Amino acid sequence: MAVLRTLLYLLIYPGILFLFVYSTFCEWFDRKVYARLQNRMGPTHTGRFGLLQPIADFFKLLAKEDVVPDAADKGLFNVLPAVSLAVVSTAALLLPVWNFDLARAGWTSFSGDIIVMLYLLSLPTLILFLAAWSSTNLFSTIGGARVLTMLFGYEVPFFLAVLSPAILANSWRLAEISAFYQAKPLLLLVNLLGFVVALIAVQAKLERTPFDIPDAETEIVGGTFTEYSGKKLALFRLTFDVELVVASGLLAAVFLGGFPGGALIGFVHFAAKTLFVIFLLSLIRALTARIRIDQVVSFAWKVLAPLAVIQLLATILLKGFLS
Amino acid sequence: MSFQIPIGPQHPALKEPISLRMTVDGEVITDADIRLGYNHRGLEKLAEEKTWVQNIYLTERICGICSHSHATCFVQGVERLMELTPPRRGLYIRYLVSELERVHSHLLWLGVAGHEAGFDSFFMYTWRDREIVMDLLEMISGNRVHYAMNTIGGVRRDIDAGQKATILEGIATLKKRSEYYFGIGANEPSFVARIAGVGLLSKEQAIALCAVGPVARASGVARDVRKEDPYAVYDELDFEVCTADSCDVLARVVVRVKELLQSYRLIEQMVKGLPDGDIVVKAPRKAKPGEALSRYEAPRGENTHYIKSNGSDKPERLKVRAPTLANYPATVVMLRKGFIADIPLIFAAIDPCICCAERAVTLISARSGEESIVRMSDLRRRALDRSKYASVKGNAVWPF
Amino acid sequence: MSDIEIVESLKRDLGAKALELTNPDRRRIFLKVAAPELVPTVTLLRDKYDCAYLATISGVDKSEMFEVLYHFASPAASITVRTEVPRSEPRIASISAVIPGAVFYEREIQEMFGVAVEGIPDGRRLNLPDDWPDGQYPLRKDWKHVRPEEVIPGGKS
Amino acid sequence: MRIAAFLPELLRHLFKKPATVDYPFKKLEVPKDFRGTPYLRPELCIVCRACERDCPAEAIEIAAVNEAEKRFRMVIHNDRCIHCAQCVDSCPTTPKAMQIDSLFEIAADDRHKLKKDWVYVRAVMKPKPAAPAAPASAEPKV
Repeated sequence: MAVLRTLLYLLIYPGILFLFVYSTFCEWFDRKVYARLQNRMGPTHTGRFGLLQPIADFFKLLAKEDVVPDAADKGLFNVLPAVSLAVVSTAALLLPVWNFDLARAGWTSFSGDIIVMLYLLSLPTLILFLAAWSSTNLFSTIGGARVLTMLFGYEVPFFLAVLSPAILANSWRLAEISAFYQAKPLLLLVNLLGFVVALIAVQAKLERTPFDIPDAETEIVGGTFTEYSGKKLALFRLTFDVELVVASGLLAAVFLGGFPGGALIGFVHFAAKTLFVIFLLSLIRALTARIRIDQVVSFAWKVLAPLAVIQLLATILLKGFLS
Repeated sequence: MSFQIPIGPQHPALKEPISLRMTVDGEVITDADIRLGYNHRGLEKLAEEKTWVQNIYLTERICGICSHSHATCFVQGVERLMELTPPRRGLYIRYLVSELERVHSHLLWLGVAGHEAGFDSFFMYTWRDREIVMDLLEMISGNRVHYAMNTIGGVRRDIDAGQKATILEGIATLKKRSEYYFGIGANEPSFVARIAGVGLLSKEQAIALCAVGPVARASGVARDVRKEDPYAVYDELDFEVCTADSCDVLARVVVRVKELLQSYRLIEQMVKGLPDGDIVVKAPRKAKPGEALSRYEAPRGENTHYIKSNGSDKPERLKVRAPTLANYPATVVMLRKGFIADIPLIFAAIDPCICCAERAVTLISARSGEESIVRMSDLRRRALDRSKYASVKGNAVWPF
Repeated sequence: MSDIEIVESLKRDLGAKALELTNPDRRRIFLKVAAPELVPTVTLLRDKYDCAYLATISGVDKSEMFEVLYHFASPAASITVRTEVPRSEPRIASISAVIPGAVFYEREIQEMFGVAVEGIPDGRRLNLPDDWPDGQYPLRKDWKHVRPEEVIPGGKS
Repeated sequence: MRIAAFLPELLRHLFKKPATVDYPFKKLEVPKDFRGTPYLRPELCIVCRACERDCPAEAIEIAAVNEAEKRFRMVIHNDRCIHCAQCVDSCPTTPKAMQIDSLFEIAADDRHKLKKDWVYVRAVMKPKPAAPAAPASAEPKV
């Protein structure tokens, strides 16, 4: 029975199948909002309101010819898309929407799971760099270098911003952090600055405008994905979709008060809050132009990092004041 | 680490094939080289085999965006050779279309600049509003791209009172929108960060390298054929030559937006002052022997056509100089010391319109970095080999 | 300066070197010089007549001779300098030292008419492909393009 | 410089009708003077060959089928046509024997399908001389 339960958990809900459906829905939402902000239609014809368009795109890519360049490091090149999808799916299992039971810490909810989550969210970036490097294309190589350069910019502010609510809640477990803020919703306002910093950092992590520098198509063709095609590209795209869900879920859990109310109402909270975060991310995407790599790094260190530090200081001071 | 990256002949930032060879050191460009010829159609040779009338449409097809410019430039020259004076109403309509074309071209460019900088919302909105002027052009001429308004001795289609009102209405909307977009372009921090101080071309360099059009004007060179050599109706109209002094891509944006506003003024003057009368005079089939040099300010800069006639119904020689060719030497200078990320913006800032041809493809081997020139036949053979190795899927069948 | 003043001034400056000086149209001046006088004339035009802007260089095949025309423009007038080189020995001096922007047009003249430009800093082909045979100059009148029979791919033949 | 300068405009359009048209399902109207595909009204053609001579793309071909019967064959190669409508301007008859329609979805999967031909007897010119080849705008008849 336990085995069956675990299998169900991994494969159906909230495992692969659910993640696939929900992340493609989120992609549809993102695309539709982005299109509407630009006075366009967005996906329209596949399914009702074009809801099935991301799934159709996914299967279309699966059916396409899969080209592996002669000069590529074949082992890495082939295996990395699957690894990156596995990593972000694992991160998804740690979200406190399916494991909200505070009393029972299990293998998907334990003290320190927020650190594991941050670690798992950093991994796809490194995988992208490896993927770019192993395809040995000039444009990919430049893209890979840009991925790493950017990582050094946004990662520190992101960590600082996400950890300060945890410090205030005095816990390293996502479910407990959520529960803390559900009990004292007013304290959420303290973390507003951190939320903004984390939002911008997530935008950079997901490589969306203004931080789509590693795959800026007008500059370096496909950037990191130049040589990827067919199934592997489909997996990478799915990775980004799942990462979008996980990152917005993480922000919602930490900054927006989590998902109270058990499995069902909690899920409604989850959907509403992630879509809200995705809407904000789409808005940022529509509002800005792509900036240059040197500007990203200087922006991250001159603006984002100090803001995150201020947030951290404020949190620590408040914590001392409260106790 | 210094290496070469090929931008083009096929590249997402380029709408037409051209090869830019960049030597980069990390993210910084140390040297640039331009290779042309991917779009060469032998047009000047072909023009010698076509009659004057046929050549109007041939020159119109030199470029898609500034189709009216080349045809007008050619027709101006031929009218000089044939000693024709087109009726004033015809001239007004001809240059009305050319100003509308300038509006459409500059709005198009503004959108492209936004897209090259990754500012897709800006691109979508400017192009949405560009539809207004496209609709006006469609209403006047019947088609969106090749207006085919010119004929030797005048224009082919007249405009009526209702159309005049529609044009004025559309221009009023566009004026408001252009001012708004100028505000956005000059205020959005991420966009300004990308275009300010990028692609510098000093005034001295612009003069020495014979830059034309908005590129020259953005470097402070007030070179505009409409003022220098006012052809046809331009000496009767009131407008200013727009220049900027900051010499970068931002200056080119500023110049183009200012020119948009000047064009709206010109269009209003032309529509309101449209004289009565015929729109065309009958043209002979043959031109007297002689030569004419026709200059015209296209949206991208000066068009120069040198036309030589030998007395027959075909030109002896037609030399076409499109503005983009004049701006290439300046582009190489602008690209140096820039970032890789600036390549599309700097290159787009000259509003390139590429027309030239080559039947060889340059491949860079990923392993050795060696370059090899592959002839078209070899390439075709390779493609055939490739299809042999690929699994046989049979003929593609349309699933529905 | 009006057209007539420019023509008079050019006559004074060039004297007998100006083989032909016409003003067929408003703001159009055509000046003919011998090939060896080209670079000094261009320098004079640039320095005294504000003709730093070279619009283009065109060539015309006149069977015995090649005519090479340099279309300059100043704010006052468009001055075209024409010169002729014999078909048997087509060579001309480069003006790129005086007008740096002339290189592209000189490359074009070189490949299209086979007029060798001496002293050009970058003598590669401009438009023609790399595998274009040597000695074929498409804009010469004796170079004929035979249009191949139209073959429509696919469908019934 | 303003942060998020574009924000009001974007949010204003969030719930507005999109500016784009759902093309293959909905179509915009074609303008009055649209230059579509040329076609011949054979009963009017006097075989002056003005259109053949002026066509920039050499898309019009007129050949005699039977000289004695004054029977001719005109082929319009629509795969070469550049839709400039010069043939309509050049046509000296009134009403014009060359006409353009306003169809624009004219793609075909075979270039042969685009070629149109007419075999007809030459029309006799009316006693009144034809109007001069003034390039007045020709009304397309659909």
